[in-house]
Amino acid sequence: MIAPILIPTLVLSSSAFLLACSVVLTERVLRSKQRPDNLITRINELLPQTQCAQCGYPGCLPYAEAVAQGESISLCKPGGVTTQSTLSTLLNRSIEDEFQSDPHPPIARIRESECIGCGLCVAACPVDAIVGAPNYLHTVLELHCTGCELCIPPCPVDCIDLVQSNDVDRIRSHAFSEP
Amino acid sequence: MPSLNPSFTPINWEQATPDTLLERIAEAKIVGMGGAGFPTAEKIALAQKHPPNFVIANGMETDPGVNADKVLLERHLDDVLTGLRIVAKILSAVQSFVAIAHERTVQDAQSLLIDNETVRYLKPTFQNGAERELIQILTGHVVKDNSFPAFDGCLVLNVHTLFAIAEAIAGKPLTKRLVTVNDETRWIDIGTPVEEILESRDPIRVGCYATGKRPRANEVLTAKVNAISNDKSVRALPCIHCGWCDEACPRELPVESLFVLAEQLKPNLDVQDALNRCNDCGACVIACPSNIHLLDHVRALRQRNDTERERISRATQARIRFDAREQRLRSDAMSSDAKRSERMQQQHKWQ
Amino acid sequence: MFDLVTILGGAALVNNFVLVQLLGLCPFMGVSNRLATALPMGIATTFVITISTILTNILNNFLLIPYNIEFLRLVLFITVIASVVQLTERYIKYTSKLLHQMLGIYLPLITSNCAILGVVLTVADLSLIQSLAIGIGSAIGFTVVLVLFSGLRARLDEQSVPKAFRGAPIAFITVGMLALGFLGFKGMM
Amino acid sequence: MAVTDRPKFQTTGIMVHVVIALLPGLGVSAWFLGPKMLLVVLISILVAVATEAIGTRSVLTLRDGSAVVTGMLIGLCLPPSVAIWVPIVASVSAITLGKLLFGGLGKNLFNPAMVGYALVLIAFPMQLVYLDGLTGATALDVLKHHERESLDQLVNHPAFGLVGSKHFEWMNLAFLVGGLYLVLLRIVPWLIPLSVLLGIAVPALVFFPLGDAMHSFGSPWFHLFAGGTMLTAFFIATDPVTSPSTKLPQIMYGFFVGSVAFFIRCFGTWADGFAFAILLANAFLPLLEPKKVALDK
Repeated sequence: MIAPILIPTLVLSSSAFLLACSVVLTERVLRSKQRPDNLITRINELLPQTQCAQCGYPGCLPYAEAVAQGESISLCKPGGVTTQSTLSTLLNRSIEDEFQSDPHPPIARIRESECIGCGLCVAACPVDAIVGAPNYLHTVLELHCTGCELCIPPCPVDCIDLVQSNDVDRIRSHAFSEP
Repeated sequence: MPSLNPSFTPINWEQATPDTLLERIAEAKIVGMGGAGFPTAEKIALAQKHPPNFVIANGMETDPGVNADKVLLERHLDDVLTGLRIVAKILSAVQSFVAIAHERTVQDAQSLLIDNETVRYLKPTFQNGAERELIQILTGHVVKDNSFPAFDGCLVLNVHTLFAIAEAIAGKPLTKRLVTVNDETRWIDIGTPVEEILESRDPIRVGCYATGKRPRANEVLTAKVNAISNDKSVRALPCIHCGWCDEACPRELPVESLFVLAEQLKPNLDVQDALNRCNDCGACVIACPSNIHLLDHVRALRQRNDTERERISRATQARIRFDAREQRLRSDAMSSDAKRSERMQQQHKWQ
Repeated sequence: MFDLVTILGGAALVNNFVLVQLLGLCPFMGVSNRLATALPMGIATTFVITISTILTNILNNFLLIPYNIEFLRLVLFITVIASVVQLTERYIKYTSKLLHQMLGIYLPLITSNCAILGVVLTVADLSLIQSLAIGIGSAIGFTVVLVLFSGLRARLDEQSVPKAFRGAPIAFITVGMLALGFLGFKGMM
Repeated sequence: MAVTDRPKFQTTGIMVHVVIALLPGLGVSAWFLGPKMLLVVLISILVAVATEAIGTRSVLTLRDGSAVVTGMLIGLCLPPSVAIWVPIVASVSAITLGKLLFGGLGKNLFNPAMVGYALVLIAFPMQLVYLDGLTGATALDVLKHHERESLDQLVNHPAFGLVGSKHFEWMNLAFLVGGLYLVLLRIVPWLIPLSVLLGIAVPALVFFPLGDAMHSFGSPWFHLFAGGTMLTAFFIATDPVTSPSTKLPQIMYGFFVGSVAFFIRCFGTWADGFAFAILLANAFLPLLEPKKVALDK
């Protein structure tokens, strides 16, 4: 009498249980044999490496790790449209809000007459692009500055401002040289 | 016309020393008139440092519809040859060649030759017109991709440049040149605004319709321009993927797929080697049945790739400096901890 | 042996379940914009179909029919398919994180791919060999059409398509024309 | 002057030459199938041109002449016995679905003429069965449906002419002449027609001895000069937009078209499979020639 109810429930529950065990088992086996994956390094390579933390993460590598976990790909302002499109091509994600990026990223420049040589900006610069002896005027190495604006807040006399750099002189510097 | 610079006195090039000749060429500010516009004096000086030298007069006009060189060779063949001998004298060249694309002028030149000069007729295909291929055909020497002909001692000068050299030595500065304007060739003063030379509704191209570029705002005629022509690509039809541009390209580049990539307005770095091999000869533009100016697209793609490579090199530099700074901060922190713990032990010992 | 091959070919081409029976269209449209996602998806689906056809066939012939509890067929088969899909998803996650990112939601979505349930239900009563032939044939058909379609969409120039037809509409029209082509095989088997 | 061995053609020039090359075939088929064929062709051309003009809201795009060629091909494919509205439907769908929705000339993925023809063939099969232009139904149909009779009985069936089907062998000959004209002018790559004809001749050679007295697959000569072989090989398969432009893909593309058409003719239900073969080959094109496509764009 109870057979028509008992058998189906038994069959269903046992097969479901068996299948679940096989899934969990294979997952444990796979996780143990997991080979290191280079997804995070590949994402990091696409980022402009300004280490400017404008995306809310302390640097480009943390942002790359976040993107690998599913973070939005439109937070990198210096990278702008190019970084956004390369990330969307790599991760096959559609771009929600397309934003404009200026072709020439801004560069920090110290108004040397007002610089008191306190050196606070040197510590703040993520790529060591500011040089100067203590109590003497400091200056920004234009070739290496990424325009991350991290040196502006710590400056007590606020003598750093952002200027448009044009890349022409940079590119021409190594345009034609004897091999 | 009074010569602008009183010290531009004519020199008798047979007696003059190579240095005075070279100095006069530099003074006359002569630039390559074949299309590149590189300062000739500098090019000769570079070649001088790498003997043995070969001098080649390039009369191979492969641009379609342009016959500025042809007309010059018909009227001033002797001046061109004197210019060739001047350069040969400066470089004390081993052998000098004249490559011409029109049989008739080859016969006339034959009679005027002296000992170490040879004249060769070459079919005006894009292969024969390019500088490196010309050197290989005439001297058998292959210029490696990453080096320039001048570093291998080969000097290829356009016939117009040689004519300008002869004129400069004879005291006349370089003020005008032969330009083909819609299939009629005339002397035009260098510096005349480009719009005035060819009044036409259609937009124009500085240079022939295939290799020429669109004029910048109020551009003036420079020495390196050999033609002004109407821009046929205005009435361009969409690409029908017929593949004729691939067949026409002398360097067998995948022009059609370059065009597909260029149309996406995005940089694409994995076609960079093909872009480097393209020498802007314009054969694809001529072959395209839909009048698409493929060279514009290839140049735009090359420009986008350059900015993209610049951006990537800046990014890698920034990453290297960032990693170095992180490493330095970590080691400073560790060394200061080590010193502090050492002082603590010192303190401990004293108590 | 020859008729097995014709069955396989027939399932792949003649009644291809994407273009002729119009099954499994949602993963088909979602994943096919790039070859780099279409091919792995095709292979994953082939793997899922093969394994689940074998399991369901065995379950059906040795468990459901003897105890005549065929009504359980639908529920049981879905659990089998779901667990096989979980297997593939785990495998892909631990071998290539990038592929896992690229496929995104469409990987677990294979469970809801009506084509797989369709195939499994139709071949449940046949012998194991025949059901395998039809299963693998239809999976190969799915992969072939998916790869073809991703090639076509890559060639489609979104910019020149009229604004109203960009994206899905033009993709559906292209699928329609692909189906036109496949109708040529009608009646071959 | 730069030396390129191909005479300089504009796209308009190409289409004019294609139309000229089609004229002999048109003349012969009008001669055999009756003047109504001319009417059908004319209607398809006019409708195609009108749809393109309305679709792009400008007469400018007509100067490339592709609408005329598409209309003409559709007219030649449709049988003369067809109702008047059929070529209209075929041409309208060919131009709108086949070309304009993809973005006009050069952007379409499938051959517009074949899209229009296949659509009509599937939607209104009854219209296109009887004496069909492209499918050359007479001989091919006879071959498919009269399997019982032995081969020699077949041969003297009224539908069979000298080598191929009665009228269509001459039509195919005319298209062959027109096609060679295009090949000599280097407008059409010679590799595609050659490989299409090979694609149909080789399987025919293989299968012909297999066909026993009961069911003959037809000799290679028969298949070469029956139905729309020559028309497809020289005019439809060589449409530059939907055919490869490099050597090896052209061979594969042509052979694929020929062989699929042969198998549909012998095993499928359709009398002549060229329309479907072309559509399938167009679908394979991005994989045959990935270089023309930014696959991971």
